[in-house]
Amino acid sequence: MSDHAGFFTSRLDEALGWARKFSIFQYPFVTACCGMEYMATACSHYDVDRFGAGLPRFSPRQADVLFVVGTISHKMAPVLVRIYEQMAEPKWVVSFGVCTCTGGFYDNYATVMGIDTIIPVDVYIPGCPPRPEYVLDGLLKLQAKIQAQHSSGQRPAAEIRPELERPVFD
Amino acid sequence: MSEYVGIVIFFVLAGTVAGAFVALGSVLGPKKPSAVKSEAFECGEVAFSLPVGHVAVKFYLTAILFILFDVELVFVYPWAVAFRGLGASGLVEMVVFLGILMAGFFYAWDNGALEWH
Amino acid sequence: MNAASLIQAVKDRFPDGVKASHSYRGDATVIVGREFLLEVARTLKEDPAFQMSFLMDLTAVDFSTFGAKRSPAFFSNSGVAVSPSPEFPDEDPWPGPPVSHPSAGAALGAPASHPSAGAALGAPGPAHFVVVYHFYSLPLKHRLRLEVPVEEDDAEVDSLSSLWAGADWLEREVWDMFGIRFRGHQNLKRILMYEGFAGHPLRKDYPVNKRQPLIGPVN
Amino acid sequence: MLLNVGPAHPAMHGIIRIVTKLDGELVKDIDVEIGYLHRGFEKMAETVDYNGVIPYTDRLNYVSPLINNMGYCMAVEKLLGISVPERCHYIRVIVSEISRITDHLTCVGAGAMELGAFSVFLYMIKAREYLWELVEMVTGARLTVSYCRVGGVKGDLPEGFDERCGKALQETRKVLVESDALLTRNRIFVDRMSGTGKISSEDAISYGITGPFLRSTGVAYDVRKDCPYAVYDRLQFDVPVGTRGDNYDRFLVRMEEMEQSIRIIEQALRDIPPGPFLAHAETGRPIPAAEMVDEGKIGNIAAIVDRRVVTDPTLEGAAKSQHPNIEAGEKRVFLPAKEDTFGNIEGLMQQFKLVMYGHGIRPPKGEVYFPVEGANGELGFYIVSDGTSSAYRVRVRPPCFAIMSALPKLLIGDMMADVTPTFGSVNMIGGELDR
Repeated sequence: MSDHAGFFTSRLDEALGWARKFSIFQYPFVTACCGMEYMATACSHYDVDRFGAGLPRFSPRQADVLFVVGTISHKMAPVLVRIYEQMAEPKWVVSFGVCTCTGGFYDNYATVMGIDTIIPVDVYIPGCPPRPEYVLDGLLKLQAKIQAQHSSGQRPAAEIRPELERPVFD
Repeated sequence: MSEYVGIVIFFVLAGTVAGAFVALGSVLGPKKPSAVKSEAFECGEVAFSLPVGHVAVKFYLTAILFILFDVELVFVYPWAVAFRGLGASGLVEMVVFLGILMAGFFYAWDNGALEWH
Repeated sequence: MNAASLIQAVKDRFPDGVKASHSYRGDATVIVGREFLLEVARTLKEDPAFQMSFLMDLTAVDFSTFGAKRSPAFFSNSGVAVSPSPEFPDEDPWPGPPVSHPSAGAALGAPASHPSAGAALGAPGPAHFVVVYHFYSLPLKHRLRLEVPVEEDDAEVDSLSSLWAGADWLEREVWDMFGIRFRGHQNLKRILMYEGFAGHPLRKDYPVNKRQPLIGPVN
Repeated sequence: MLLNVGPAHPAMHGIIRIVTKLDGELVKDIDVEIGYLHRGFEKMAETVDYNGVIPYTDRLNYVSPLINNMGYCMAVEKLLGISVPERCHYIRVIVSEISRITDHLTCVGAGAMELGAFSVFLYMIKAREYLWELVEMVTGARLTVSYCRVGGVKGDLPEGFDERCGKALQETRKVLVESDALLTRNRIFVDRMSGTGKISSEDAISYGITGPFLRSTGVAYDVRKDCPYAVYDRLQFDVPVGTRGDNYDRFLVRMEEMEQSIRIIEQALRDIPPGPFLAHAETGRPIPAAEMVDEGKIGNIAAIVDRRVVTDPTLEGAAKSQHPNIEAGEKRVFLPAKEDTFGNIEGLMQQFKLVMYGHGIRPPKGEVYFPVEGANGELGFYIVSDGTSSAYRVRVRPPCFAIMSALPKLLIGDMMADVTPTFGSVNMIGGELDR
């Protein structure tokens, strides 16, 4: 019986994964220079709409994927966490650009060194700014992840990076 | 009786499709309610005050004017469908009806009800 | 009018206000005592000879570690910071950072002594902070830089927001980044950093990556 | 009612928070809060050496990065007291004007999109793609270019740049004509834009506003005309000036400025002093570098012993002969050509002295302010140097900081819906505003 049910639920998972994968409503949390490259990716030349992810929704209630685009400073971090928590399940996070992956070359008092220290991230797109082709590749990786996900949408617990002590030099 | 079957089928179809979407969404979508999620979304900040309490009267005025002139269309549609059968008298009645309506509109316009400030 | 005549005009107008002046690389610069600032700014704005219509920029410089040897690179364990002397000989050298005169009883005409590193307390030594104003006159098309030396203990200068509305935010940023107060400013609070941030990041004694996160780990 | 048009808002370009006191739809009072993208540019500029600051300057006004590069490099050159060869001035003017056009395209396109004209946004971003391909051809990157160097530029204009530039500018003109037809006499666009966000020229000057914002109020102040730098005094272009100082005038001023920038580029391309793109053919029979390597591998030394190796002048490193066209001929400032660095000991020493930590460019002690006409106004760099290899203090005068401080004066009295077009025409760029 269980494999019969298993057959049924796995078929359902695949159908759900397929439906979610090609109808990504993205919340572009744009702050800095990567926003220009995000514009170029979303517009007609590199067209993100070919992958079904063309509709930006500026409210976390209607968005599936949170595109964190551009440097997140410590003043912006609480806003980002609040918006992430207000997003409806199932939700994913894409960290767009090296400033969101690891803080980039702004290793100073003002910048959050990587947003995965404050919210769980699914796909990292490095690059400063990443070329539109990187972004589309990142999107494909996200879609593969969505397809392979269990229908209940729960994700592996986000591994927050180990506490690494850094030399404080003036 | 027979011509109403079309309408019934139309409503049944609409109901099932809409209901299916809502049901599938609520059944299959995972739900994780949390305190922050239920708060109002105000661009990532804590909302000062929910827009409860008094609202400027201008909104109400504009809404009423809209309803007034929009609902009249409900009467124009059946008239337009049965236009052939009504002949000239139907046309005159509609012109009179719309005339009264336009008089009301010009009065409101003249009084500045449409201006915002 | 060119740099020299501009400086001369300001000097004639304020003989005791102007402490020193130079036009290094053609930028007319006048160093003014803190108590004359508002007066000088008002004349620069209203006097037909200057007509400084724009307050282009208002910033501050922390000269506390000027000329001190640089700390060795974090990857070099030799402990010696290699900083060979500048290779560009300079025919008209820059007269060094503005010298601050002890506010109590400004020594009249104190010699603009070359900035000795360890200035004795009270003796005119390089100022800890210098507030720098850049003016531009639209009709007369000339630029002037005004420098006001300020000490660390009472870092306070008159606010120019009554003369130029643009000064309001610029002064808030200098307060946020350097901790220099502006007398007469309406709401002098932080503009770039968040309220909970302790310290002023652009000071030389504030380490580059000392973080005070609102949320999340300190790394 | 107190409404929070917060940082995460599409109209606020993601990083400004406006707390508005509303009476129905009218904006009674506004409190602007910035600093959400403060990344500590001025603190980082004190930790890296003079050439290391250039990547940080790209990210100041990231819509027109080349203008920031040029501004910073010219300020350091003024501090050093060196001047750049003729051809390099022309190259700087050309790429700065291309960058200015991309800035205006993005600003006007985003402004129109926020008013619902989405197709104009798509056309303008398409035109921007053509220009970015041009910039990528010259500098190697689309946005964070780091093309300029203290004392010159990274590489000469590549071969075939003129045709590609002509084609791209023609496409841009076509898009400008289309957008002009779509927007300028469009009833909705004109009603939304004219009359909102008004500011008088006295207020603008008092706030320190410069650039298209000031020119739309009727004051013809342009740094390229008033204090000309590079070769702007030799080029003919005029400064568009508005009258009423509202959003519509700013839109017209920006559209006209794009036209002027195209004119500047064409003039500059016409009379740029000719410098050979590739190595001179007559001094030694040129052979492409790859071929030379293959010949060497199979031991055919005789075929390559007296040949002159030819490398692509831009990305693989500048060919030695045309290097002097683009650098100030100052050994203590500009990196030697790749052939010299690996060819002779002097080149290697020059490279070492410029690259090693603690060495690098060491200007004399001094302070310098150099204004440049950025896309939003006067972009000034104030540099204080203490003789070591890293700047003691680098201060950027951000043009849109002054405009943002005038935001309450622009928005109070307008309706809530007018906040979006006004904010679109302020063209606030986070990197430049919060540095």
